[in-house]
Amino acid sequence: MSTAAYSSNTIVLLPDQATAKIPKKNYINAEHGLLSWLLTGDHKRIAMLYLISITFFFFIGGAFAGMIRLELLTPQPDLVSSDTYNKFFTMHGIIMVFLFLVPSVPATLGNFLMPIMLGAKDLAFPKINLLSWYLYVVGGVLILAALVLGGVDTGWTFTTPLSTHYLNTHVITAAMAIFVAGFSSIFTGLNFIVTIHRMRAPGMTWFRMPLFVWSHYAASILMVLGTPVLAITLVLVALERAFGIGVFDPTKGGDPLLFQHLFWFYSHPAVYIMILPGMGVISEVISTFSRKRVFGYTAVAFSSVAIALFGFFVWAHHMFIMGVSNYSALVFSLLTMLVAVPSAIKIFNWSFTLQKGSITFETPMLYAFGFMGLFTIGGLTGVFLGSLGMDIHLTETYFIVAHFHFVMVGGMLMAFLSGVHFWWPKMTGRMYPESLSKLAAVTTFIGFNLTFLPQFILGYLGMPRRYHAYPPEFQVLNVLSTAGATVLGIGYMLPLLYLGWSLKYGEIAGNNPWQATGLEWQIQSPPLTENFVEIPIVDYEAYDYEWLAKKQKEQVTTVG
Amino acid sequence: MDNTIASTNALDAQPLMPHETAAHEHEEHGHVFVPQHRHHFETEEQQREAGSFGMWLFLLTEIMFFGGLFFAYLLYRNWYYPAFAVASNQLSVPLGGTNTAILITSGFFMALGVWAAEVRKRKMLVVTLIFTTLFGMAFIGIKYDEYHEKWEKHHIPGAQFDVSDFVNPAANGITDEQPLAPDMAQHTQIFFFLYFAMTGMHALHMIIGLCLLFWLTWRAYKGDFSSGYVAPIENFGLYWHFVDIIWLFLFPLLYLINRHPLH
Amino acid sequence: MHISPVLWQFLIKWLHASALFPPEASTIAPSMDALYFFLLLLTVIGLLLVGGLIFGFSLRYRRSRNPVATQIEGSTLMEATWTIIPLALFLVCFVWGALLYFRIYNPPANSMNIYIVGKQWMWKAEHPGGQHEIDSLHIPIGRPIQLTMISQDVFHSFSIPDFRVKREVIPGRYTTVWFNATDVGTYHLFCTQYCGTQHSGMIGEVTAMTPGDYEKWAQQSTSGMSLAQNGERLYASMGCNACHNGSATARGPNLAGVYGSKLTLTNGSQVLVNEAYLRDAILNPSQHVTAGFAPIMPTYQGQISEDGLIDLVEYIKTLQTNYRVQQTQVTSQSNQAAPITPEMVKP
Amino acid sequence: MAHQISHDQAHDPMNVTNPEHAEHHIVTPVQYSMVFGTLLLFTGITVWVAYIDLKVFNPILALAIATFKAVVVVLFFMHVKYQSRLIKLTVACGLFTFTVLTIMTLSDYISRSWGLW
Repeated sequence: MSTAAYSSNTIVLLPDQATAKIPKKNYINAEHGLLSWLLTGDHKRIAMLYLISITFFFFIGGAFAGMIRLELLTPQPDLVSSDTYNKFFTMHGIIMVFLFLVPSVPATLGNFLMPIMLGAKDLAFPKINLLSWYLYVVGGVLILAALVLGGVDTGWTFTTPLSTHYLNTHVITAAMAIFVAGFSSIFTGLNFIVTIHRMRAPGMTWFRMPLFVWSHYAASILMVLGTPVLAITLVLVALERAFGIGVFDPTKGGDPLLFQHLFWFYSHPAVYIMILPGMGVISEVISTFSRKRVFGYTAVAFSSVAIALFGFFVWAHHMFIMGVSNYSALVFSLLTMLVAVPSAIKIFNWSFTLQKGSITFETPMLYAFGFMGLFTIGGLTGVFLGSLGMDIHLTETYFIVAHFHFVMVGGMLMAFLSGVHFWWPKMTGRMYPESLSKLAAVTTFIGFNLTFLPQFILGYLGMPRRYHAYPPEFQVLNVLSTAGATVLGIGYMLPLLYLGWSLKYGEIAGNNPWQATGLEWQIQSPPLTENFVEIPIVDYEAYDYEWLAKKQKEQVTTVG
Repeated sequence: MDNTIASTNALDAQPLMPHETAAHEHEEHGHVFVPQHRHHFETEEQQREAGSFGMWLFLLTEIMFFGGLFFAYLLYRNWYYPAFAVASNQLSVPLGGTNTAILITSGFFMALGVWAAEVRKRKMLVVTLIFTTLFGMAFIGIKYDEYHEKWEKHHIPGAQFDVSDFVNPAANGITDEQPLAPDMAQHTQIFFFLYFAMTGMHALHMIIGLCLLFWLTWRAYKGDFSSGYVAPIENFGLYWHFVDIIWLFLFPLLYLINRHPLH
Repeated sequence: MHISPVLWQFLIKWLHASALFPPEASTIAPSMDALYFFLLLLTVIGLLLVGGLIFGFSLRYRRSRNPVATQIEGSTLMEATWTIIPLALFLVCFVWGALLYFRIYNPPANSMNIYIVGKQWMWKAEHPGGQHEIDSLHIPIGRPIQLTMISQDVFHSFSIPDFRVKREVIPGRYTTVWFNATDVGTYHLFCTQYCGTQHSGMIGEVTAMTPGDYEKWAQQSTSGMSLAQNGERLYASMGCNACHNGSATARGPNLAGVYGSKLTLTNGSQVLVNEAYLRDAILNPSQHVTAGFAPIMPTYQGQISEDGLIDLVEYIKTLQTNYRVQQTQVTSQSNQAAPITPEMVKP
Repeated sequence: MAHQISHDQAHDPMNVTNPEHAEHHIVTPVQYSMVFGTLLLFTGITVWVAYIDLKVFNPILALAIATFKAVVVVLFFMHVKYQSRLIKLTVACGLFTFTVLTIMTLSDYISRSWGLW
């Protein structure tokens, strides 16, 4: 194992690290001018466009979260009026779910890395890829329009008949925004599936693909099959609102539960659309920083697919107390328990990837650890809610708020940041400041727990969600939560600052700063527009560190 | 099944070939060059299959898109069968039937068009595309006529929807219908809403398709598809046939619920 | 570490006000908490396991201690282990939860029924004795109480955390939930389903009293007319008895003793007549035509409020004998309610 | 869908048969015309059948005919008969998901009337 030892000990000695400099020709300086970005077909540039727009909306959504926490600092409704407050949490929900979480990892990291990981020059349909970014932007603009015109206060779930007959805010605008944004994610998913099936380099068999690709594959299937149902549902809501017809209106013979069935048929799989890509990131990071093949590669790969499959069978667990027949509640609860298993499999496989590894603790790894911890809590509290009896008391309280924030923020956002830090050198060619980013990671972790752990207790005490004012005995916990939110906010601001800084002043990264095995690390960073000088022939398994060691030994000897 | 044995030359850019041979073959004749061939595809074959697979995935989303509507229809039809039966009898079978025939014909010409493109007959292709367009437009025309009739009968859901035809058919010159109880009559509105939602969505797809057809016809006329590059025609064909299929289901579900006398 | 005096006061206040868990004030609460603690235990164990693995491996196999990674493919045995064990545990949670769910949503037969009407943004409670309350609910302890709930507009959700019960209040449909309060006291009543502007204002107080106190309260706060009597008035004024007059030649079926019976409809189907059926038969009569009658009854959709419907339903429930029906006709002529008969004012 | 495909790969590492690939096959106008005829014929049949009273079988028959026509269109007009296994799976996948939507949701509506709740 001397070779392995050599490679893993001597990062700095390696040629491309020692003489690292930003390559003269790369996708960033290939063309110049704003237009060359806005009309680009290059998946890497589109990924960058996405990264910027997503960050923009993330901070808008975050601002709303901040306002919500601020209002909840005191029991009285003193900061803003009830209507304003309702608009706040609605906007927070819509923006964070449809404009941040759904496209977050797939559209940025996925867009950037998928073709490279498969050894392709680009996604299958570059124009459609660009189109989906423009659709995203249109959706975002519509949301902002709804916001400027006076906001929406349906809650992100658009529950009928409230949204169709009892509100006078800009529901239709918001619905159309989500409709458009939905098609953006459909096209992204479609592009990924085709790329994975059709664009793999010679030798890149299904079981040589990085797990990042596998999880994106699963997520894409959900995007393609789930999103259109949401689209048509929102169209129906808009029509019913516009013409006052009653498909969802009980007084006219419609069934309001039909809306919820159709809505959650997408919106539950959507949860997996959001989390699966994050899981992919974690697989890459954990493996890289413990210099070890992911434990039980096939199990992890198939668990992604299993999640995608079961994901379609459990949506009604959002409606246990909403008047679905209790028999079907029984069925859905059982299936919900089944879908929890693949996640458990993943968690344990990641844990055992560490075993006998050679672990270092760079920032992405810290975020990854954060993900595993928080996602474990998020997942297990999901079992609380999946268990029928418990759900009666917990649903529609802060417990459920805490639960999905643990999965979405504690899970997905941690994964997103982990991924951004991990591939930042590849995307920009420069390193981020290590110590500062470690600080950010820790801050985020602490802030997050301080924000959302109290909400579990609040939930069990019975504090309902979406409450503008609350009984005074809940105040202490809310104060804690708000305090945590402040810390969390700082934790999210830091990366924005130092990553921006590193664009110019960060040290040169070189091709493979982490000594990772993925194809993306074998090419220059930032990559060429074509990604590869010539299409690679893949003759090694995924996460094959011996192969890497051998390759580098040769390099060193040739360079001398 | 002639699709199982795949040829092993590099032209169909198989991801999973024995590596070395793959490598060499790539060197030899990796890049056949034709104008419409995008740089990031290894071969045109790969591009073609990618294209059609992409189109199929898109149709997949379309299935689910209409799926929501079809489910709503299924549910309310079972809940309010009498209303649905009577309301559907207000639709004209001759018009609907003609439209079905027209759409099938249009689809037939589309299929011929694909063939014409495959065998590189430029004139033939242009002609078939034009026929496809004409029949498509005829369909839309008849649909408009039907909608217009509904408008005059106040059968369009919303503010000015009027149930008198169903509460008291005889008075409105509808002789062959039993009157509905007022509460049930109200539910005809749900039928008509679903009718307009489903056929409307379908018509929308048709119109989009027609716009594309104009464009394709123009390109076909310029001879873009006479050199063996058939992907756009093929994929549009898939879309057009899918729209046909939707109608094949809409016709019996909406027009033929209960044409035999009620019991 | 140093805690700011402000925060400290908060802590004190909170620890006095309520602890980490809400009080157990109903017979369901203890079993709910039992399941909760079980799940909590599960979570803690899982967390410790994962955390332990991460930290343990991180320490043992950190770069400085273990410079060379040993590649491991994986192990089917271990995969099986952490597939089967979690699955088994989750299934336990499923069964346990299901049992609890069925218990909470199946009211015992002997329970006392109170109607709840939710509307933007208030709760109306209607006791059989004709006591009406707004945003508050008085109940006796020590006996099962069933709530029959319906919404006039949008989805609401009726939640009493200290009783561990909650149920969606749906427009156009009765839903039920039940509880058996154990301790005297006042408890929070929340609307937990977002229902528009004043959602957070749609709260109230549940006052659990000893049966004796409840009797007293019922006496004081009765409106003098029981639900059934209101229903009788409505029944007369809407002219229901024009058809449902119990005579042999009546155009509508006789309603005496119809409640709780099994009806055969024109389409041949058998239905059990309960509150929900009666309500729906008034609003959508043509879907509930009793065999042997013509579908001539007009719909009362939008003409009777949910309260009115409740009154009617309660009245029809009291129509045990044909005599009562005849009496109603008299009432409708000499437009005054029948004298309160003891069996009607049920506390 | 993914499951299936990856299984094929798994059993077949050297990938002698590639389920994702099919030779380009050209359907002749003759076939198209036959299909065309069939479709028109069955359109007629479905209308004719609708006017006969078959009780519950009316909708069933109508749907059966519609499905048959759809299948014909898919197989020949849309060339699926000559497409790779991947495309066939894709089509199946769509129908499968729609079935899930229908069955699972109906499970609620049907069992609501079973009493107790």
